[in-house]
Amino acid sequence: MNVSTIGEFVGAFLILTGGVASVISVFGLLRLPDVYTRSHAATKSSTLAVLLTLSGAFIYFLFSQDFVSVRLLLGIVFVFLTAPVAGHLIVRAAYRSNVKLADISTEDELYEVLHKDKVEEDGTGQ
Amino acid sequence: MNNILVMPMIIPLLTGVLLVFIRSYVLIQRVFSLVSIAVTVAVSVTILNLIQSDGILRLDFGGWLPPYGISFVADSFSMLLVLTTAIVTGILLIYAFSSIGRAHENMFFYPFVFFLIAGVNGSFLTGDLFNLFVCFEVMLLSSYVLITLGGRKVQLVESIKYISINVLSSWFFLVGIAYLYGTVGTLNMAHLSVRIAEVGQGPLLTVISIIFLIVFSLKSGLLLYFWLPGSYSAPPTVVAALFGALLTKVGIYAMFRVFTLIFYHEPGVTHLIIGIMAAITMIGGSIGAIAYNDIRKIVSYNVVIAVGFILVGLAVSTEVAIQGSIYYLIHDMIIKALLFVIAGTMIYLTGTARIQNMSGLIRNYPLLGWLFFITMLSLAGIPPLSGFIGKVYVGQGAIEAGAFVLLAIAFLSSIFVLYSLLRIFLNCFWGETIINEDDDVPLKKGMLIPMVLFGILTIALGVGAEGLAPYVSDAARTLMNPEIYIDAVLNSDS
Amino acid sequence: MLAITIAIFIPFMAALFVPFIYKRVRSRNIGWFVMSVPLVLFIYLASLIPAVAGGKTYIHTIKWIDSAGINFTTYLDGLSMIFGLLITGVGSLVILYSIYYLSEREALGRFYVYLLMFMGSMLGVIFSDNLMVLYVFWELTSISSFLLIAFWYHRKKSRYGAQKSMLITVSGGVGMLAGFIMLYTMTGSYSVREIIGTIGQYTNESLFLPAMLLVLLGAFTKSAQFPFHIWLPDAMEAPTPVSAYLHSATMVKAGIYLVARFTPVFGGEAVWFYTVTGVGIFTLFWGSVNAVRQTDLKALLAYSTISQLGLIMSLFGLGSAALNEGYSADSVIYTQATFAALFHLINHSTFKGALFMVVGIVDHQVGTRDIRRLGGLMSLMPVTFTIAVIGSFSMAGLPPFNGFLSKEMFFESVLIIRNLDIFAMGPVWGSLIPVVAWLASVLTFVYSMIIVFQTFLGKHQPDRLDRKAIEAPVGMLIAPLILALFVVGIFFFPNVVGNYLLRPAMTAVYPPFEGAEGLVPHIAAWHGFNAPIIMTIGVIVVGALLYTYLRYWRGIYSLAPMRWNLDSMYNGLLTQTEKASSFLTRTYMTGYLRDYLVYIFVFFILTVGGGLLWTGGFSIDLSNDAPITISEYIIIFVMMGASIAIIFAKSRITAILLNGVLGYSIAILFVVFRAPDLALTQIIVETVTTALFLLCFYFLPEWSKEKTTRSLKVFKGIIAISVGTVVTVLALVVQGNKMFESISVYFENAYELAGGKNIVNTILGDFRAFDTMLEVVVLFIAGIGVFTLIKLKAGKGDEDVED
Amino acid sequence: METIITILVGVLVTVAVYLLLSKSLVRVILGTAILSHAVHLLLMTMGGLKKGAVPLLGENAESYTDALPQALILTAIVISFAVTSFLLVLAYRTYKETGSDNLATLRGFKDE
Amino acid sequence: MIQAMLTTSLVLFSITIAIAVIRIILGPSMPDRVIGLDMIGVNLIAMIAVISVVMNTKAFLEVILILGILSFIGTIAFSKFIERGVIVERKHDR
Amino acid sequence: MKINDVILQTVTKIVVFIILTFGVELFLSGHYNPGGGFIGGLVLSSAFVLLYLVFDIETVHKGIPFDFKKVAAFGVLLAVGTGLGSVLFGASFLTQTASHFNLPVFGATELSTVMLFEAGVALTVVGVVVTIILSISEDV
Repeated sequence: MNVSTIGEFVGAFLILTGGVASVISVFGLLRLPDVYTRSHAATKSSTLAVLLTLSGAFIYFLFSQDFVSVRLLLGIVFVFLTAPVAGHLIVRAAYRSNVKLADISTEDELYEVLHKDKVEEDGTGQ
Repeated sequence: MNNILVMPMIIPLLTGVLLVFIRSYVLIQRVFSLVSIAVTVAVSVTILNLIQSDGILRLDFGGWLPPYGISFVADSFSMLLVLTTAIVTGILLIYAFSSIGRAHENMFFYPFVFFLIAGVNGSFLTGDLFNLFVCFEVMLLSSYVLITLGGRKVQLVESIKYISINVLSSWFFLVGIAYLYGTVGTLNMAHLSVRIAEVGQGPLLTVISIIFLIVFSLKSGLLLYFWLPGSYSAPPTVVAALFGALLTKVGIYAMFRVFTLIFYHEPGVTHLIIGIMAAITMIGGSIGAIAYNDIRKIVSYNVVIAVGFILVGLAVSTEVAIQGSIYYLIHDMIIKALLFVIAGTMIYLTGTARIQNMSGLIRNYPLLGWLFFITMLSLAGIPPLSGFIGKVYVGQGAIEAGAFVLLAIAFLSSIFVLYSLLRIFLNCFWGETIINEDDDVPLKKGMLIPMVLFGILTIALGVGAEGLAPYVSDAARTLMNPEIYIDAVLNSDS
Repeated sequence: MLAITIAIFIPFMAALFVPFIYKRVRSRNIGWFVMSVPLVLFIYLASLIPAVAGGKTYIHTIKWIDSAGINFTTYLDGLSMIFGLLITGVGSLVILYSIYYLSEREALGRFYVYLLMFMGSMLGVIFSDNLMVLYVFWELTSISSFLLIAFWYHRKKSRYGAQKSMLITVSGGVGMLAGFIMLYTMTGSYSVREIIGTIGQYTNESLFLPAMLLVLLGAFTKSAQFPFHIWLPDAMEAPTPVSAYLHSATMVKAGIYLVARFTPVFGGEAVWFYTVTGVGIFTLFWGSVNAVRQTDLKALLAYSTISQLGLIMSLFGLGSAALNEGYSADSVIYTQATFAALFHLINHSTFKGALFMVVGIVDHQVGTRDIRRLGGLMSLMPVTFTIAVIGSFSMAGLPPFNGFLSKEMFFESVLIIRNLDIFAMGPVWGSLIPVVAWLASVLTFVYSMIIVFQTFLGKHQPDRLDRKAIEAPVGMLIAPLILALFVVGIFFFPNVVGNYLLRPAMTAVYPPFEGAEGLVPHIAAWHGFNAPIIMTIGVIVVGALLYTYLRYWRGIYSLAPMRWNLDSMYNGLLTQTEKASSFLTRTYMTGYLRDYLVYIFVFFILTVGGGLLWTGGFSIDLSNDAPITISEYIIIFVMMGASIAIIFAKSRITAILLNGVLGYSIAILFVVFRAPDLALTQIIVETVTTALFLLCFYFLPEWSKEKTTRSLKVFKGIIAISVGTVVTVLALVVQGNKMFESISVYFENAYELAGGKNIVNTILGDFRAFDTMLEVVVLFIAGIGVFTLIKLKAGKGDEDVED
Repeated sequence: METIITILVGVLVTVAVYLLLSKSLVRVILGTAILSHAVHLLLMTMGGLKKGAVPLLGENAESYTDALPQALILTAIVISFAVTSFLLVLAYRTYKETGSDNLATLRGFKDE
Repeated sequence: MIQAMLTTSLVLFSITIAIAVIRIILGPSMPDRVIGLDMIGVNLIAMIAVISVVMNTKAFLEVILILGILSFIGTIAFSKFIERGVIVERKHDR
Repeated sequence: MKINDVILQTVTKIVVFIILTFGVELFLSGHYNPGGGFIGGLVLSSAFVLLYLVFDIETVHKGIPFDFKKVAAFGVLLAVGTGLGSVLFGASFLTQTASHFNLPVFGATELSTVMLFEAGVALTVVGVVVTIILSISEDV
């Protein structure tokens, strides 16, 4: 067992972890009660999953081919940068398009803020 | 290496692109487009004569020999069509100057026409099946735009059908290419022919050939023509004339090319089907032509009849019949353009398309009336106009091959053509003059001149048919002997 | 001889000049210029008579479409000489007549252009040796006739008549064209002379009979033979000079000419004999029956023309029997019929031309042609009356007019035919022909009498006439007088005609009989008290009785079978065809995209799927399949699921999302298939497409639930599944039948050849750069197209024309 | 692999055809989009799947997968993109002009 | 061993995708579906990475990056559509 | 309701830069690696799409004031022009040539007409995609 094999193994292991994380997160997507909670599962844990996988792949290539893949790194950065924003946007859209919260939700603080806003907006001629 | 071969396609293409830059200078656009068409005509004539002296010409793009690269192959058949296309377009452009309107001219009308021509000429010239698909798409996309240009309700509604059906037919084309590539592993038409001849056109290849038959039938309006009357009666006159003159012809060309060059081994199946389809097309077209009182519809169904008639030549597949088809093809391109232009002008003058609402036009527009009369006779194949010689040859071919049913239907259909147009002539041009001389719409010179040119062409083509004879017989000979074509494409010293 | 060729073109040339001259002259004097044309030609042709009578023929060829065997060959022999003289002679007289007949307010320029066009084409028909050139002129005569009939195109009836004649004659012409082509296919020549020379070896060919029938179709339609005669009465809407010229003297004789010309080709065949004779005899009979009931003088003359044409036609049929066995002393006797035909042809032109002109004069002078309003004009228009008597009596077959001579010969011929023992001619059929011929002659007598007596005798009814009846101006009377002189003159000097005109013509019709004894009989007014003269007497007696008691038996015309009318059949056929076409076309041309797509798919399933089944026995060989992993299976099933779900998607966003899933999954399949470039492209294109969908959705309504019946859904499903299955099965078959290595191995040397390591990219950028270039153009067109589609909107001003 | 992909192609075609036969214009357009997916896969399959390495010469493999169909598909993708975008715009222009996206009512102008 | 791990993770990712598709089909709300698509996009990135590892090729690394970018763009487009219907605004202050 | 999504806009500014760079890279490396004119062009245009999505037409137009129709037309001209260029040199239409140069900054570089051709393709793609999106969006 030399260094490269170990490296490859680590990479593969990270990938496998990513896979498991992704399955877990998708169960969240399947089981959770409303958009907001599902979005939590989808964007947060699956981002983790993909990060794990990409890092795994990076490490694998690093060790098996001595290849530093700038693209993979960029990809990691990218997913890091965009996935949360995407999640944010969806939830925002969901809220603005009046998707109901799950029945078990207890609070909706934004509701009042928005409705106050609305009055103001009308005043400014929007 | 014959770079001149690409010119009939590249000149229109470049013209189109350059015209985009000078969009707002209408006058320059007009002059430029006429000049470029003139150059195209000159180039085509040059190539046509080159072929007579040097045999089939070939241009390998990028210097890659067939079957690996794409080649343009020009034989008499394709060049005749290219030449006719250029001439017809040139004349139609003159008509467009005075009829299409500034709004269209500013909205890239000329570029689209030139792209259309580029696509059409490319389809005539290419020697590669996939490139044929791409050229088709160039042509189709331009036709999509042209048919919608102006955005009237009718245009939009009809174009949806036109586009959807053509998208479907393009899809079939790709499917056919996929299958063919899967079985034979090549795309060059000559190479395909060689490989298929080598293994024999088994049932599988025959079935694949039927897919191509469907594709080209859809494009040419053979049997699957139902999209045609609607979409050809929607766009402005010039566009309709371009379509009527050119678009179906490309499908017909492709059908001739493919079924004489590649899939010619099983005429008992493929050519029989073509024959049956041609017969039904002629019947359907004839029926349609007399079913309507709308000039545009009548005229469109006449396109359908002609398609059936031309393909009788392919169905029969004797050298004489194919000669006839080629003559008829050239004739039809010219005369259909004229027919559509006249019909459009009539609608422009009267503001209606219904024959009951027009009458006595000949009093105010005598030249228009007589041009229509000539058109009518020419379409019916009455000598000595251009339709005659093609009709004779096709008939002769059908008789030689013993296809008497086809012969009967083909000849009967020309009577239906006559009748359908006679109705227009009798009702619209003759009869009491409804509009009096004061409030009639003046017929612009710019509209009349192109019509007269077409009229002269059809007479000249009929009387001077012998002038075309060497080209046509060479074209037919090449089509009937695929090895000539194959040899020209696949021998590598050129 | 070039002059003959030029002769054909002189009228056309003149026609070109007429409009210019007419612009200057603008009066009826234009007619004098026009008249000079046929007159000169007539004189020229007449000058050739002696030579032709001496057996000389003239031939001249100009190459036209040499490659198709179509050359401009003119040929002057006895047969064409007769016709040429008729055309130019009657032509001159008709133009002379028309100068006075037509008012100066009419579009005289146009009229003479048509007339000259017609004259030229008619000369073309008779002088052409080449069948195709003959056909060219044949159709030109139809066209000029069309134009002349509709000379007063603002009249509905004129247009109707023109349309009818055009349709019928052109249809016949088209059939004839097919016949000509068949002849060419058999003999390899379009030249009549060559065909006559070689036809002997082809009589057993399968094309021989159809060719014959088709040529006859052309002849019959042109010569208004039953049942194609219906156009002729309607053609009488033309100005009377035209009727006199085209529709009695010349154009309708083109069919006769054709039959005569082709007698050496087809003559001697039983089918030819029976068809020509039978149709001719029946037309003779039917025409005379119908003529009697007419009240319009011109219509009466039209039917009488039909009848007379039938007579001539039948004579040619009878005469063809002579050719059955070649020349022999026995068979030459049958040529009498042809001789009679040619003779009657000339006679008919003279007396019928005169009669038409008379009717024209009457119409011109009193404003009506209705015999119920006419009567008692004899004293008011004595000259006209005289001419009418001459013409009618000649037509009725009375001496001392030329009609008597030819009618006698006709009777003789039909009697001779009883002796014919070829063509399985039994005594019944043999006797039927004379009986019918005799009956028809009786009726001919009756209507001839009607013309004379009901117009010129009886009570004059001035109050029912438009104008006061006075004799016509001299100019108008000259032409019919000349014709009347011929009518009488020929009776007294028939053998001049026989020797100088008919002899060479007979030689032309019967080449094998050249110089034979008895081919040109001596025509004598009195030839003994024999069967024909008895028949003639019978005709006169019975005819006179019938005429006297006309009003008692006229009632039979209103009987059911007589009302049965070919005209209404023709009209019904047209309207029914139009209606049926309209119905049929509207049934399948629904304008609904779905229907059209269904047609396409059904056609695809039938041909391709049917082709698969029909040829059958395809091996589907899956052994070459690449391995597949579980994850790939899952992805593929996901795709299937997603695609099927699209059908059931309730909102368009869901559908687009699912489509996006499909697109992305295809990208991953591309990855699996080792196509990185494709995967890249697919992903980007998919995203941009989705964005476009979303952009457009803003403007489009949410898609509504498809409200369709269950059966429609099932139907759609069946079509969809069948198409899918056919595509799949065919693809599987192709999988198992890869016959060649792909050419793409070549591209693996991309680096050496094109200096690139990405094979796909080198293909796109170098090997098949042309595709890429065009593809860019496609994209460009689409881009600009979208721009124009959005920017160029239909303004209020240019709405659709009324639909 | 080829078999299952071919079947997938069949399923896609079926779905697309079903959509093409709809009344709604958007469904039809979607149908054409799916049709093009199907034919791309078909072209790919016809060239043979997984028969070699990625067609990049730097990869140092003995054999490469068939690159020609890939080039063709690339062209086809772009073309179908062009057509689809045009069709989409046409659809919405038609809707704006006629107020309907229902093909059953967009039958074209009546003659009589 | 490594192969097995990689294959397993591939299967896991594809299962994830399958479930996400189920979520897209079921909905119930639009954002749910968009989340599903986003999830698929992200997982496809992972899958492609694994496939690259399995095939031992660098050819697909561009695809990963592109997919990252474009699933982001797609999500933005969808959420904007859901939020306001129009996804490209003409003026700044709307 | 204003678009006031600071998070999105901030991230976009960075991301667009990355995409543009990457697009150019893809375009340049096309001959050896996956990429090329098409893909490069598509990536570039997707960057524009992103800009339009996040900002608005007016703002973007201030930053990039091109007439994209002209850009597309120029692209086509370039693509066709390279083909014609080879004709001028007496080679077949669309013959591509390449030669190696030693450039000061880039070192040994291969410059080929393919590059020009691909540049034309890329420009067209960018031009067309943006034209389409702009045309539709402006038609509100």
